[in-house]
Amino acid sequence: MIDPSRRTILKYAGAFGAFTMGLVTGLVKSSNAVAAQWNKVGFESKAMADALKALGAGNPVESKDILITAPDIAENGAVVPVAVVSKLPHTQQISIIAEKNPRPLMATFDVSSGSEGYVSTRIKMGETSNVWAVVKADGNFFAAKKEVKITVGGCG
Amino acid sequence: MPRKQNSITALAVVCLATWGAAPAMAQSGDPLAVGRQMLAEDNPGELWIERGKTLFHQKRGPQDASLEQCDFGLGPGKLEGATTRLPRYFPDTDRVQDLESRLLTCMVQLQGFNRDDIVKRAISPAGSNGSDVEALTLYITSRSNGMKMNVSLSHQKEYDMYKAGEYLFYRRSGQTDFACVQCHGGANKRIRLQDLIHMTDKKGVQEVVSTWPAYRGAHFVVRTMQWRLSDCFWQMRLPELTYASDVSIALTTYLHYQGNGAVIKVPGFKR
Amino acid sequence: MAEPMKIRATLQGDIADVRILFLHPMETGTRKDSKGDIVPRHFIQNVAVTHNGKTVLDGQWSQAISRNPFLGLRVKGAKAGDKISVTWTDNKGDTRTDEVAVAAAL
Amino acid sequence: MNKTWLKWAAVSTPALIALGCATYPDQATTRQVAEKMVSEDFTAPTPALLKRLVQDRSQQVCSKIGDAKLTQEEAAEVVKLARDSIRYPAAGKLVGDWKVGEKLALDGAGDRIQGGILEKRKENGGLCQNCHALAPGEINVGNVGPSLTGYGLQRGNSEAIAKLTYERIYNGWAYAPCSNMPRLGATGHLTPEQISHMVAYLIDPQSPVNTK
Repeated sequence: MIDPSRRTILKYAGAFGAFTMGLVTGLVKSSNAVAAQWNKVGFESKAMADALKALGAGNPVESKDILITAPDIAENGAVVPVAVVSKLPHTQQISIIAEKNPRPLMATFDVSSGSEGYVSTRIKMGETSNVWAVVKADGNFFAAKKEVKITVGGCG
Repeated sequence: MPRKQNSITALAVVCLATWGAAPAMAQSGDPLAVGRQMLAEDNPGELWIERGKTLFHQKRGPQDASLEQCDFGLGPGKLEGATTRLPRYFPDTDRVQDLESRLLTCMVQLQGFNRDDIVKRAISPAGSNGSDVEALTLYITSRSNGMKMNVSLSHQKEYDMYKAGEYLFYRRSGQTDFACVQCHGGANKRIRLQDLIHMTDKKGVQEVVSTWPAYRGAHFVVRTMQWRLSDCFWQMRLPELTYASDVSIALTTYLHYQGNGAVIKVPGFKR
Repeated sequence: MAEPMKIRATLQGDIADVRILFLHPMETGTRKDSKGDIVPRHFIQNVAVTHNGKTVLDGQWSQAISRNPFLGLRVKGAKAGDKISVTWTDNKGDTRTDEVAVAAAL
Repeated sequence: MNKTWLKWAAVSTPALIALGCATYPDQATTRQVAEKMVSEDFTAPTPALLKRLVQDRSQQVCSKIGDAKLTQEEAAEVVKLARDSIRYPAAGKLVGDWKVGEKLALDGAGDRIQGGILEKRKENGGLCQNCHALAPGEINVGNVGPSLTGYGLQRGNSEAIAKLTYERIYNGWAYAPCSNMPRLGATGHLTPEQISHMVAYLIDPQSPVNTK
C-alpha cells in the first residue's frame, strides 16, 4: 500500500529500531499519526505539469473510474467542495489539482487498504478552472477532470 | 497532460448511485445545488457551538461571573426554547429585546463588561476567529434546535415593535430607493447568483428565522441576525445600523413573528 | 492555538463515514490584513486518520485548502465503538489530535 | 416630541389593560415611532451622510405596506416629481461609449458605509447586473429586474429610444411610479455622463448586450 517515500520512512524507522526499541515505537507511532513528508516541490510548482512530475505522475491516463463531485458553478471560490471517488483497484493515492491556480497542487491523500478510494474536501479557486483528480492505483497514475466556474458573489 | 483511456464505462455510473447523498445530488438540474448541498452537510459553524458553550459557563468579566444566571425570558439560565420566544418584552429593562440585545444586557449587568466594548467587537471582521457574541448567540440559539419559533405579541410593546418592524420593512430611502421588500418581496429572485429569500411568503420568512446564526462561507465566521440586517443596510448605501438598536429589534420582531412555526436549525450555512 | 476538531464517524454497513471539520486559518501568505500588512502563510500540512491505531489516510495539504477545512473519508471494516483518531500538523509546528468512537447507523 | 403618540397611548392603554390584550397602534403612530427609531439608530462618518435616511416625498409615497396600492393621485404625483427631476448631460449627448457603460453595468460597488468609513471611489458602479441579465451567456446575473439581453436588438437605437432609455435609468418612476428600479440619476448615485454610457451599452449594435 502506501507510496515509496512512506515506505522509506518506515524502513528507516525499522533500522533505527535495532538500537533502541522504545524510540522505534515512538517514531513509528508518530509517523503513523502524522507523516513527516510534505511534497514541497509539488505544492510549490506553478504549473500543473510540474506538479504532476513531482507526484511521479508525468502522464496520467484519463480514467472514467475516477468520479469527481463538485459544483458546476461555485458561489464562493474560497470554499469549493470537491469529492473524489476512485473505483480503480488498489487505489493508493488521490491528489487534487486546480489547473489554473497559482500553485495547482492542493492536496495529496495516501489511502491505505483500510479506507475506500474516497476523499472529500474544500478548496480555494482563484478563477474558473478544471479541477483534476490524479489517482495512483497499483503503481500507475490515472486522472479525471471537472470544470468548476467561479463567480463573484452578492452585489459585487 | 492526461490522455484518454478508451475503456470503462457504465461501471462508474452504477457505482455513483451507491455513494450516498453528495454524488447523487450531481443529477440535479441547478448548477449551484451540488455545491450548496455539499457545504451544508458539513458546516464549520458547528465548531462555534462548543466555543459558545464554554463562554456561557465560564466566569468572565470584571465581575467574574458566568452567564448561567442570565434570563432569556424563561427564567435564569433556561436556554431550551428561549430563542423561540425572542424578541420579547423584558420587564427588568422595560424593553423588547432580541437575543443579542438581551445577551448584551447580561454581559453588562452580570459580568460587568463595558457595553460599548462588546458592541464594538460584536460583529467580527471577516476571516477572523469570530467574536464572543457570535459564538454565544449561536450556542444559545442551538439550544432551541428542533423547536418551533413561537413569538408572541401579547405585550403592547411587542405589538408596537412588530408594527414598527413591518413599517421599516417597506420603508424606502437612500440613493438606491430600497426598502427590504424591493429585494425580498418576490419569489425566485436573485442578486447576481445569490438567492434572495422571499420574505413576504410564509415559507420564505421561515427559512430566514430558522437558519440564523449561520456560518458565512465567504467570511469564515458565524454571523448573526444583527449582522445580516446591518449588511443589508450597507448594500443599500444607508448609514450604519447600530448594533442591538430598536430598528434591528423591530425588524427581527416582524420577521420572527411572521416566521412563527419555523423549526430552528442552526447554524445555517450561507454562501 | 490549536482548537478542537469536530469529528463525526457514522456506520453505514461495515463502512464508517468519517467527516472532520477543523478550525484553522489556512492563510495563503498573500492576503493582506486590515492594516495592509501581508498575513504570513499558516496552514495545515499534514492530516492523518487512524482506525483503531492503524493509519487509513495520510493527507498532505497546501495552503489552498479552504479556511476551516473539511475532510471526508470512508473507513472499511469498521464496527460501532471503533476508534477514529485524527491528527493534524501545520507549517508552524502546531498540532492537535482528537478521537471519536464510531457511532452506529442512525 | 410626538403628541399623537402620547395621545394615542393615553387613550388606548387603559383600554388594553381592561381587555387584557394589546391592539395594533394606528398607522400614524407606528410611523412616528419607527421614524424616531430611524433617526436614532444609525451612524455615519458625517452628518450629511445621515441624510440618506431621510425620505423624499416620492419615497414616502412609494413605501406602501403589504398589498396596499398607490392611488391614482399618488401615482400621478410620483410621475410628475420624476419628470421634473430628470437632467441631461451638459453636452446634450445621451449616447456615450458602450465600453465604459459595460464596465459600469457590471460594477456593483461604491458609496457604501462601513466601520465609520465611506467607500471611496472615483465613481459609483452602475449596479445593473446585480438585478438584470445583460450580455447573453453571462451566468452571474440577477433577476430582480427584467432581462435586458438584446435590448437594442428589440428596440433599435433611434434618438427616441436613446432618450427613453436615458430617462428610465435616470428616473424610471417617470414611467413606472414606485417600481423597484432605483432612480439612479435622480438620487445622485450616477452622473448624467455615466448614464449616457449605460444607454450606449444597452442600445449600441456593437455592445455585447446586442450580440445575437
